[in-house]
Amino acid sequence: MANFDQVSLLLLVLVPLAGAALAMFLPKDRPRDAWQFAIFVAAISFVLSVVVFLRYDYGAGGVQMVRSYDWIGQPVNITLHFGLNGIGAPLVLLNGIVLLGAVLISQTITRRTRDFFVLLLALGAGVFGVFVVRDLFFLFFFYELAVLPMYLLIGVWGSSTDFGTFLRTKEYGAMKLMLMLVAGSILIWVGILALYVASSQAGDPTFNIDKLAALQQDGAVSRLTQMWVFPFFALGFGVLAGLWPFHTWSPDGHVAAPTGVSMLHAGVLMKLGAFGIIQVGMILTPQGAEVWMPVLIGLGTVNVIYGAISALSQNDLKYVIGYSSVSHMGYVLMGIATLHPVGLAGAVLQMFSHGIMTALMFAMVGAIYERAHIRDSMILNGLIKRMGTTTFFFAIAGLASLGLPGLSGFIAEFMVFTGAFRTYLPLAVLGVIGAAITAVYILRLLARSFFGEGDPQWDHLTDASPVEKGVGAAFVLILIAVGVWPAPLLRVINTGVESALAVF
Amino acid sequence: MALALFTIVAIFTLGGAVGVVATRNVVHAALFLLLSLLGAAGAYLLLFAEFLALVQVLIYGGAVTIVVLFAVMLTRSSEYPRITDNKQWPLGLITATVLAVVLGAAFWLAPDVAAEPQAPAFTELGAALFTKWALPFEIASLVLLVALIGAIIIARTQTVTAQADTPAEGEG
Amino acid sequence: MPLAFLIPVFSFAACPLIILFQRWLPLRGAPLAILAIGGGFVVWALTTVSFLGAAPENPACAVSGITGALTCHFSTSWFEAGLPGVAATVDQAIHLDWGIIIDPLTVVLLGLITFVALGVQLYSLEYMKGDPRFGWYFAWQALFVAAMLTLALADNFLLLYIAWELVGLCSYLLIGFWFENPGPREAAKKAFVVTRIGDVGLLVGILLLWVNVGSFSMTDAFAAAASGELGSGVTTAAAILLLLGAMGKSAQFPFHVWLPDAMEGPTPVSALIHAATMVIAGVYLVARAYPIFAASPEAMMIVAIVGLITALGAATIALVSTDLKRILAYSTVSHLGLMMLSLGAFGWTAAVFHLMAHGFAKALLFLGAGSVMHGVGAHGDVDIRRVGGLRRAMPVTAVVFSIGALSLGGIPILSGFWSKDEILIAVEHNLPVIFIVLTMLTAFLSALYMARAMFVVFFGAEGEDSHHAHESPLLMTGVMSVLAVLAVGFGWIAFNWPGAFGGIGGFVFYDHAEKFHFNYVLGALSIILAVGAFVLAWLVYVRRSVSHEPWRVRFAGVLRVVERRYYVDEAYQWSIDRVVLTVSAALAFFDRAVVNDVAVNGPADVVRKAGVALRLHVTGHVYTYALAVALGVIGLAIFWWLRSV
Amino acid sequence: MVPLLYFQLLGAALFGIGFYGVLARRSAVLIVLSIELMLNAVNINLIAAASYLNGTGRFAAFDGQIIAIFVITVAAAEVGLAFAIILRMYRNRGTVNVDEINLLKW
Repeated sequence: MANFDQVSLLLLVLVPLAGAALAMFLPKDRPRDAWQFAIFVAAISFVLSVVVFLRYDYGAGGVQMVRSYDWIGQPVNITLHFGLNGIGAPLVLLNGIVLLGAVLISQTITRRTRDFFVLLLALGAGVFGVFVVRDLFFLFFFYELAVLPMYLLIGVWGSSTDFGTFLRTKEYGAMKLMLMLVAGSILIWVGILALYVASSQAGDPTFNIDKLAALQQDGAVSRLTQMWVFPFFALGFGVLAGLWPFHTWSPDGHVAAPTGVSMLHAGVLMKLGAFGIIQVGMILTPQGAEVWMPVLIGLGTVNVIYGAISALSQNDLKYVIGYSSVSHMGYVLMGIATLHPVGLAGAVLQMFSHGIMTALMFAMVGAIYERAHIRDSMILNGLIKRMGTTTFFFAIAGLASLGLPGLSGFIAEFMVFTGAFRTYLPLAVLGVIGAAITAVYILRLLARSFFGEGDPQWDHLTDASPVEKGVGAAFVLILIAVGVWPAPLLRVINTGVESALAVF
Repeated sequence: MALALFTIVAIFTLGGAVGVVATRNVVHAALFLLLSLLGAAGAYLLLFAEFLALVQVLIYGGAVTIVVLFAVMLTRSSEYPRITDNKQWPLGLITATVLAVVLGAAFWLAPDVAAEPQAPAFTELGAALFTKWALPFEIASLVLLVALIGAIIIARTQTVTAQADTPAEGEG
Repeated sequence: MPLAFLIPVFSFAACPLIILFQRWLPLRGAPLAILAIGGGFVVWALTTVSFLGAAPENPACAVSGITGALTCHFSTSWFEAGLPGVAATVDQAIHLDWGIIIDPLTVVLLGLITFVALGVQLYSLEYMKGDPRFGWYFAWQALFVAAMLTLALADNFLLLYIAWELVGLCSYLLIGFWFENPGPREAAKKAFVVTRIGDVGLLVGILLLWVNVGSFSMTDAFAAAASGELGSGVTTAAAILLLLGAMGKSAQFPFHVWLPDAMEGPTPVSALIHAATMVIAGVYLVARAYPIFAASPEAMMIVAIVGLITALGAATIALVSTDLKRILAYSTVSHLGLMMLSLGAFGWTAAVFHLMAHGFAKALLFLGAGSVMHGVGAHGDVDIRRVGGLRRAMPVTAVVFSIGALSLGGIPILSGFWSKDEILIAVEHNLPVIFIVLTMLTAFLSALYMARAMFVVFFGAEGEDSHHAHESPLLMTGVMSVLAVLAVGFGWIAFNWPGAFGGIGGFVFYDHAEKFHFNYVLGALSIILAVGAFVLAWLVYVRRSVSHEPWRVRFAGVLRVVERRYYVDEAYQWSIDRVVLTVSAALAFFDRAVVNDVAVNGPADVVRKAGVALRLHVTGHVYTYALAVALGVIGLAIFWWLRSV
Repeated sequence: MVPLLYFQLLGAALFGIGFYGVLARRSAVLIVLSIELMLNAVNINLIAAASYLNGTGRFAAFDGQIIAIFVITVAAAEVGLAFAIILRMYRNRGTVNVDEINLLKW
């Protein structure tokens, strides 16, 4: 098994990428085949991600399964350096699950199915890459690989909705999402180059995270550089993580995106940003992080309250979930910004649990939209009569998001509050109030659209298809399992937190 | 004595040039061009470049002026007599004078050359043309050939392939 | 003893089984739920026996220095978070575990919950027959019972909070059981949101305790509070925050709005949840965390004040409301206020005793109301004016309902009288005189509205709906009569019977055993008030010799205010519609208009406009391009000239 | 004795006038003529420089003259092509006037 460890991370990235490439050669006119092939590839990458997660030895901790392939020689020395740490492992598992779920749910894509799955698998490969690579250059490479297909996925297969007072076409959604994420990535690139220059001044120019961390440890990177480099990373990755002033792309992107894509987008892509802040911002520029963390936790709390309150008055189902994702990412940012072991562990667990619950919510809303062709919660009414299972799964996801104990949402949020309580007490209280507001808008949504008395015009709706029911049931089981017994996940996260905070 | 000759030549050249640029009538412009070119030939003579003067007179004076007159005749359109300058002429005047001043300043500030104009032996010129400058000479002939064919194709009257040339209505 | 954790586990297992295998289980899973709670009751009985018997030798048990009661403690590790392999300290990591605590309070409470839950579920077999979602009803009942039992057994604050929220969820699901019509839907949402606001206080309190004590376990928190290591400021703050949570769940004054609306749910649900078990969670929390409250006198005073206001206010509203279930709901709120008041007055045993007595009696009254509804066939709410003189049509229900009413009214020899009397003693002993006067007034009012309800419904003139009333089936009346027996006999356990058992005070007490002593003055006074109230009600409502018209006219203004429930509901609705919704609408607009259109689209528009402006230089005329070339040449010439000079 | 500078200034002036012609004239024909003037200006400078600097070895007189010859060749080719284009332009657009030919307008 030892040599499997060597190559497992490479395989993890290669399988979806190769799948995407091979999918191009499928016949164009048979969507079923494309879908089945995509399921096959996604299933393999899911199995791989589970094996990688299990193979990660939480006892030893630190970076494991290290393997590096030289790419460019001496002056620049960029190496494709793979390595998995405690924080990356659960997120790899999350991506495996959500990718398989998204591919399964995309059964209803009929137009140009083959190209859809090529892009989706490429996106999945990019996300896998970011979580397992230990080289800043390739981190940026996979980051772009994960972000760019979103434009086409939303632009071509998305859906435009006219909200009367304003219009949100899919092109607008795709364009805005792309421009803001690329703008964010420019900031990251500036940061990476600053570190590269700092490392070259210190003797050996490198993009490798471990070497840079070592350099930082023995004082090679001056405190001043770290002070101005960290905001670049924080803002650059923060845009993707839905940080407050730069969050508007997320709800608009969700509204326009097709179901499978918004599952991946909210489920995994936003976690890329938060992971980046930890992996790059905190580990490579700790002194900068210490200075800027109060700002980040302030913005995180604004995220929570702002997202929750504006979700309260949204009518479109996807907008509500979009703003609720912004609010939940606020918890993640708060957790990270506390720099407290329990807070950070809570943030990582929240990333995992929020990924699952949002993916489930989008899957169910997708099922509803597929049948009712409308998402306006004022018009939808009494869905439980015709779509019992869908409502049941959506309700479970909703309850998880409002932090009901027994489901994973509560454990994560609770740990974030514990950490935040230790460091910034008033903001933690605001966070708890944010959780209460979440309960309000989730229950309003359930009461208005799902448990209503049933409008005759919705009698034609059929319940979720077996595939959707299967995915829904799997996600619900995961939510309950993590909620009741989080130990297996937390053991791994704790080691990741230990190595991340060892620097402070 | 040489200075007097130079001023005559200068007057002829610049006067012709101003004529080309200022006349209202195209044919007058062509004739003024001829005058200016002959002035230039005079200048070559002053510089003892007799062969060049001859070439100048022969080619420019003869061939180029004839072609110009042909062109004027072929594109004779109603508004010739009323040729005016386009609305951008004041700006053009300023730019041209600034350009001339800059060039003049460049020459002015360049280190002065005290030497006398000498004329190289004609035989050296012929030899150099076919040894040192052989390759450019061949290329020059090629340029002429290409220009010749090009001019013919472009200016051909639409007899044979009338349909192909005119842009189809669809493309607009 | 260590098997006590099985009590909630049976029901926790029953709930998913019923949900998944509804169609194939007999009676759609109802017997499974009843079996689970029955098993729970049996295990409770065994635990009580072993607790009373061989407890002291058991290694896990010890007499706690603070509460003075024998407490047994069993726990298994759940999960750790933060730095691995490190002891749980505030800066390193938290270790959470599932633990149960068994002491007299738990034993008594478990008894009440399991017994009443068993009775209600048997009753619901009959009451809910023919409901399309019969299986789901019993699934949620099982989940509720499991959560409530875990709440009673929890030994650390986190597990308590988890059970607390699950109980809130179940009340949401059961109140909104008939979610087709809007009434229950809105009531369920209101219940969940209001209790959730209370839970915010509870969570913040728990975290505050964790920050100062370093762990979530109750024993550490009590030790820190009692030893004064926690500091008075933090103790008071934690106590008030815990109280906030308790007020949300036990429907105390500002958060009581959801309980009357919760009557929209099926009546057995109201009987179980909104009378006997869930609403007492708040009182239980204050009782369980008593060392923290006892350590800060300000918190105790606040508890007393909140209790008194709730008791008095609810009693007045109950007097004027016309719907039978609303009257019982407000009476519950009022009695919860009394329990809080007694806790605030250091009457710990009295509060627990009243909690038990009230639990049985109120469950009985609600089941009675249910059987009236079942008999009269009014599935919605029962207007007492339209339903009169049912004693002939429904004799058993009439007798049983009256026993419940008499007991809660405080008629001597019934259990209500003894527990209320204990509260009066505690209030008179530890609180300023104004409290005892107002408590006496509340006692009088509660006797009055209980009598009113009883006489109007069963003994007054025939109402329109009472013609075709018929007696409820045996199962329902059977359960009610068992509860009636308890309502009568339960009070007598207060006495110091011969033998080891020294009355309720000897078993359930806080830091010193209180022998039962009867204060003759207060006792006599409360008897006069209770009997007087019943006679007055009999005169007004049955004999109609005394009319309350003149009073109604003179105090018309006051009456309208009380009838409108002191406009608390309207205040909430107004604040929701005006403040919360407008703020969120404004924020959503701000998000779309400012953050989105100005901050994000703004730069995009600037770039587009710049593009349009730059486009104009392409005029199509050759000479403009020539000019551009010339300017370029001149510029370069000057630039090189400057560089060379 | 005419110093080299005079010839250079003559060339510069002629170049300026030719350039003005290109910028200011409306008819394409006249623009081509002005270009001829500019080319002649270049020739004058070339030959003047060549003959004055003959002895210094850097720039033999005949070199200058040969380049002048090449300039004249190119000028001749250029005139031919220019007028072919103008002819085509006249046929298509019916005018030789540069103002009216602005299909590439924004």
